Amino acid sequence: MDYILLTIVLAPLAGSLIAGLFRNQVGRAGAHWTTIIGVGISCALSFYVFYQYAFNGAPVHNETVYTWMVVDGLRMEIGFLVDRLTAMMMVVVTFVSLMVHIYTIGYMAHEEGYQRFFSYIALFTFSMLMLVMSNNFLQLFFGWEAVGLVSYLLIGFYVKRETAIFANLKAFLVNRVGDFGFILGIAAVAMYMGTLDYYEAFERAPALANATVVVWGDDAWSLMTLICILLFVGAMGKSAQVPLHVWLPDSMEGPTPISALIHAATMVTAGIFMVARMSPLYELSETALSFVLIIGATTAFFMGLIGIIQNDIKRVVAYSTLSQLGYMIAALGASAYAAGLFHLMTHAFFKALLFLAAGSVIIGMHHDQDIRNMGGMRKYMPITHWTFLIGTLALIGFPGFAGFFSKDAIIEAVHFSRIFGSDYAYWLLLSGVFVTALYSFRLYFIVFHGKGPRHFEPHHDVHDENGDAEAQEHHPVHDEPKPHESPWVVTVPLVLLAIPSVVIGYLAIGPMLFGEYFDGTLTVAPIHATLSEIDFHGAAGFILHGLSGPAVYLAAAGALVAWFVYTRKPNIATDLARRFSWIYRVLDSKYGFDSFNQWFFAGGARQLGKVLWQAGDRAFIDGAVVNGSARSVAWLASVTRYLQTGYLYHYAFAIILGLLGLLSWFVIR
Amino acid sequence: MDGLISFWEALPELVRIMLKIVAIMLPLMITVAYYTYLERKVIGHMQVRMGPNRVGLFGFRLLGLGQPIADAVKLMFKEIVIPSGANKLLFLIAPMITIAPALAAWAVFPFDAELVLADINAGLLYILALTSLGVYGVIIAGWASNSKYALLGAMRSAAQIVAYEIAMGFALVGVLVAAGSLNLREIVMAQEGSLLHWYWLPLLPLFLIYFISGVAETNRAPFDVAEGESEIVAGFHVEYSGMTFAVFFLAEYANMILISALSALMFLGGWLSPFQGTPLESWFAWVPGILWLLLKTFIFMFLFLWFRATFPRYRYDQIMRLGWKVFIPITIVWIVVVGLMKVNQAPWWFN
Amino acid sequence: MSFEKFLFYLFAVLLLGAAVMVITRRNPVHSVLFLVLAFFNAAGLWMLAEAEFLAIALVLVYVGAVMVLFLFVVMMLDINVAELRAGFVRSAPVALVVAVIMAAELVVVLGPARFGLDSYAAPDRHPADYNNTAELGLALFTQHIYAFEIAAVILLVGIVAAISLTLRRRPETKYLDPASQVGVKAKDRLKIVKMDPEENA
Amino acid sequence: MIALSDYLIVAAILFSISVAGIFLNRKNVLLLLMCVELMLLAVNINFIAFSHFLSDVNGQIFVFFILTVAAAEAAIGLAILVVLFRTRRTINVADLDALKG
Repeated sequence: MDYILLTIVLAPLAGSLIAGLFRNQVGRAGAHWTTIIGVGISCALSFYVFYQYAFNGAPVHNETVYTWMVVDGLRMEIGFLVDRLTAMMMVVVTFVSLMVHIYTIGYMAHEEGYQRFFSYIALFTFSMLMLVMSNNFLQLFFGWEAVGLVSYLLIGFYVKRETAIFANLKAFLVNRVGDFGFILGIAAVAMYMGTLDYYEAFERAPALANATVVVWGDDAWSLMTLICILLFVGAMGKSAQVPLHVWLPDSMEGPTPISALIHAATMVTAGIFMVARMSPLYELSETALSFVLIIGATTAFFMGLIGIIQNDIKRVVAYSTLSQLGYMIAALGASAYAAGLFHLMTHAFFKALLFLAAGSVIIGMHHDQDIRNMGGMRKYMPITHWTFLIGTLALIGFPGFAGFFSKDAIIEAVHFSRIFGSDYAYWLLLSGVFVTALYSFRLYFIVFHGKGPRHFEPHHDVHDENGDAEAQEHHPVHDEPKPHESPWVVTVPLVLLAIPSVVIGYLAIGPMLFGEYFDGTLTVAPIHATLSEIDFHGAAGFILHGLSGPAVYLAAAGALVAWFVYTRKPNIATDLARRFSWIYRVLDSKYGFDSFNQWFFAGGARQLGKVLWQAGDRAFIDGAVVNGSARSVAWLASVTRYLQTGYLYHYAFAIILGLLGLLSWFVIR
Repeated sequence: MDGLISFWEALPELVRIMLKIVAIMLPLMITVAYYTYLERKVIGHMQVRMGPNRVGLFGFRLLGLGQPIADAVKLMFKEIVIPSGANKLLFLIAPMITIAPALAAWAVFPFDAELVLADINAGLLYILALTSLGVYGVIIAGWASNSKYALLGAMRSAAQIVAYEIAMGFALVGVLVAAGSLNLREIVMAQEGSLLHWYWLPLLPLFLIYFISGVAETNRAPFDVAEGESEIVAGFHVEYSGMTFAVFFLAEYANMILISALSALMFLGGWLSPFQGTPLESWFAWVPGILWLLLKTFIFMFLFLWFRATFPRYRYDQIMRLGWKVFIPITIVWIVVVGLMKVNQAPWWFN
Repeated sequence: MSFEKFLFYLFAVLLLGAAVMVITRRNPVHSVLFLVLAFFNAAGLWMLAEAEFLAIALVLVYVGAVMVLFLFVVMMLDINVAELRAGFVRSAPVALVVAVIMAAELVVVLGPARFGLDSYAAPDRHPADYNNTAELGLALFTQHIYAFEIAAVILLVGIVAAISLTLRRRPETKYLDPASQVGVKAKDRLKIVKMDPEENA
Repeated sequence: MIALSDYLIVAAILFSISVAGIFLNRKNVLLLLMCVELMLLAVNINFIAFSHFLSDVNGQIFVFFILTVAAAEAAIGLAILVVLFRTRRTINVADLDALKG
């Protein structure tokens, strides 16, 4: 087992290193073949591991591979903890990653930095596997930061595009905020539990359930709450929860495969995975759970709203991702960890599918991403159209599709939750279903229905608006006036992802949510056991049960409204936008998070920097320390130079008088 | 005889020491005086002329044996001219400083196995220290004369003396290594055995260097550039006259005798009979040791005169070169050789 | 007062008197000569303290070598004595005060109260066959051999430094090389060149 | 009998005289060097006296090394002095102030 796990982790790393360090030697084909083989091996072995755990009931594997150092009893190690949760994550990560690898061959066919890209995504796969397979906080943090690094590198993949640079900088900075909380949380764990190992920490946690700690002032905080919220701050950064979500929409500056892999399917779910993994800790703090629940629900609804008015195809999907992540977080807050993870899995498939399909559309549109220029694409790109539709249906929760099971389970679980904020969350989540359907079908109808795509000329303007003069270089000549279906390397992953998007929910809901799949992995306190209150009589019964709930009808309503507004009467949308312009403005400015950040944090930082620059650097360091020390040395020298007369006898006198003084002291004493 | 001894015993120690000193000094001064006479005679004969033969004693010509006394009387009655601007005290002290070490060195000199004024342990060291003082007289005389010739002569002389003193000292170090003692008496005893046990053979380079350095030390020809009359008239004592000059003169000859005697002591076995270890030894057993010593000393004294008569004067830079670049390196090398011989008990001197 | 004590006081008084003369003489040559005198008397004191070897070595090294060097330098350098004496009278009171205070304090510290005969009895005289040189040599070449070797190196460095400091190459000096003069051959002086007779134009 | 303190007092007075000498002859490097030699002599007298009264030959060893080093020091010092005079035509300490700040 050890070797299998090591191979799973190291195969992508090897591929990455070969493609990255020897990119000139291996060439483009070499790069994608090495990485795909690496990730393919990893994927195949992951499926094997998953099979062992899910069906053969293999025991939990928790072993240390390498001890880095032992500091005052604190062991810093590299080790693997593999159970069913990990196995599921491994399968999701490697499978989506493999799909994206294949897809990338087509998507990036004409791009520069082809090898670099493959090196990055293989490195990402390695990092993500390290994250999910870790058995201790240190390795978790390593993986956490490594995926962040790769994310940063890939958002800024188009290094010559200014917006990409800003976007990756933003992602990096916002993640720093989250990671600061995260490392504080880890530090708290290490400090109070004296270990970095998961299981040891979990064993010691209950004893500390009522422990308090004084952070500042005189207020005693519950230790577990503090730890959980600090760790969750990390999750908020990585999983883009309000108010640390602002980086995710901008991360769409990266190539589309990245949006699919990192910013939809895997990395952003690291927070969910982490919280689920830490469920034994979270169950000890109701406050933390409430915090998680409220943050998740807020994200789920309000980020969905923004999606309605976005015109960039990838941004719509990105806001959808934010919203769906909010659902998952809310599920965690309601102690329905299984539901959150279930949604994580289904979402990984259908959101990756949506992103890749959107990417396919973008390929068809010759890298124009503005949906106002699109329309009627179903005629030109049938496979893309159908897979996109499947993804959309899965997303809005069409009964029987993957998203239906997971989302309904979440809503039901939150509905049954009794912790603080659960009512607020329930209503927001329920409304979110309508919003989800609305923006999803808006996108679908605008892109695939209606009049044919507008002429290609305008997209230059759009790109120029984005500050992208470079994109033209890749498509200087439009010898094909009409979009066409993407190559097979693009469509095959779409089809392969579409299949689980449809069926995975039906197949997996039984064992994962209500079965024994997560037994022993997730810890749910009895009073928080919301999932168990849902009547479950098989997947089919769940569909029937869902039909009796409001969610399905809200989704249908959303889809209908979208159909009516965006295919029948397009002017309604503009009318509404004009009439409720303040709402539109609020949404268009994304609730002002960016401008607030810009004003408060960036401006504040600039002000602070200015103050520090003026007072600290120029006045204190330059003035007092640097020039001041020089001046004071000069002054001191101008005084002491009178001591250095250059006359030998003056020194001799000084020595003699000193001797006399010492002698006198010796005598008088 | 017994009365004499008891009288001697009855004298205070200080008086006894004084008498001993007189017993050494008186013959020495006479020797010095007649050494000057001998020099003139020997050189005269070497240059095929008569030398002094007019001044006799008590009305008899006697080969001019009265010459030294006449010279002394003449010098004693001459005026002592003190140059203007000269430092009078130093000017007068300088000759005394010059002659004092030459006489004081005899204090530790063993004339026989028993006949020694002060049998001190560090006798060799004492002699080294005293000979190193001779230079002061020269320097002070040159400086106190307030004369350029005198000062330049003094500087030449002093530099030369210092240079050769080192070579001399190293040569004596070789002797003391060989003998294993600083006591002069023990040094002689260490040479016992035969003529071939004397240190002239194992320390041959040191022996030659010691004697040549001695010639240079005493500013004698061919190293007499300090008073090279063709260059700087009479050197450091150009301003001296009368008795002060006489003292310098005496000092020079006393020093020559001292060097000769020391050479005899350290390299030719001192008072040891040259027939030791041969069948002839018993034949000459009646000869007192001091006679052998005087004989050996006389050989060296004669060499001084012989050198003067035969060698042309060295140039000053050649003198310095010889001292620093030839003698000192040779002595250092030979000290090492002597050390090795001593450690390995080289036959036949050291086993 | 025993003879020994008389000698001690004689040497001590002469030593101190000579030292005073050293520092007060107008002419540096006199200072050097008085310094020589001081060294002689110090050597006498050392003799009294049964340090015969060092007493003689002091005379040999200092009087015989170092002070000769001093005399050389003093005599050879064209020193303006008056200039160097400037401020002598003015600083005399200060010097006197400092010296007196220092001497008084040192005497208080080192005086008979602490180091008198009561505290340190005079050691027995060594027997006549005692060899100070041998004892010193024994200690020097066994216990202190490394220090001895280091001292040797220091002296070597001193020689090299002094020579290299004062060595001057004087190209204008017309130095003769007798060896090459003697070794010269006739053909070095005269060179016979064969050449064709000049042709008539 | 001569006491240890007698030696020490002689040395102390000698030392004080040389200190006064440094004050008096501050312009003359030669005299300064001589005063330093006098100081060393005072120190050596102390060593010899203690060596004698404590019957410990190590004091004399010290003197031996001090003599050695002082000889080297004097040689180099005088060499420097000669070079100095050659270049500056003076040994007045007051004129040797090239290092003055």
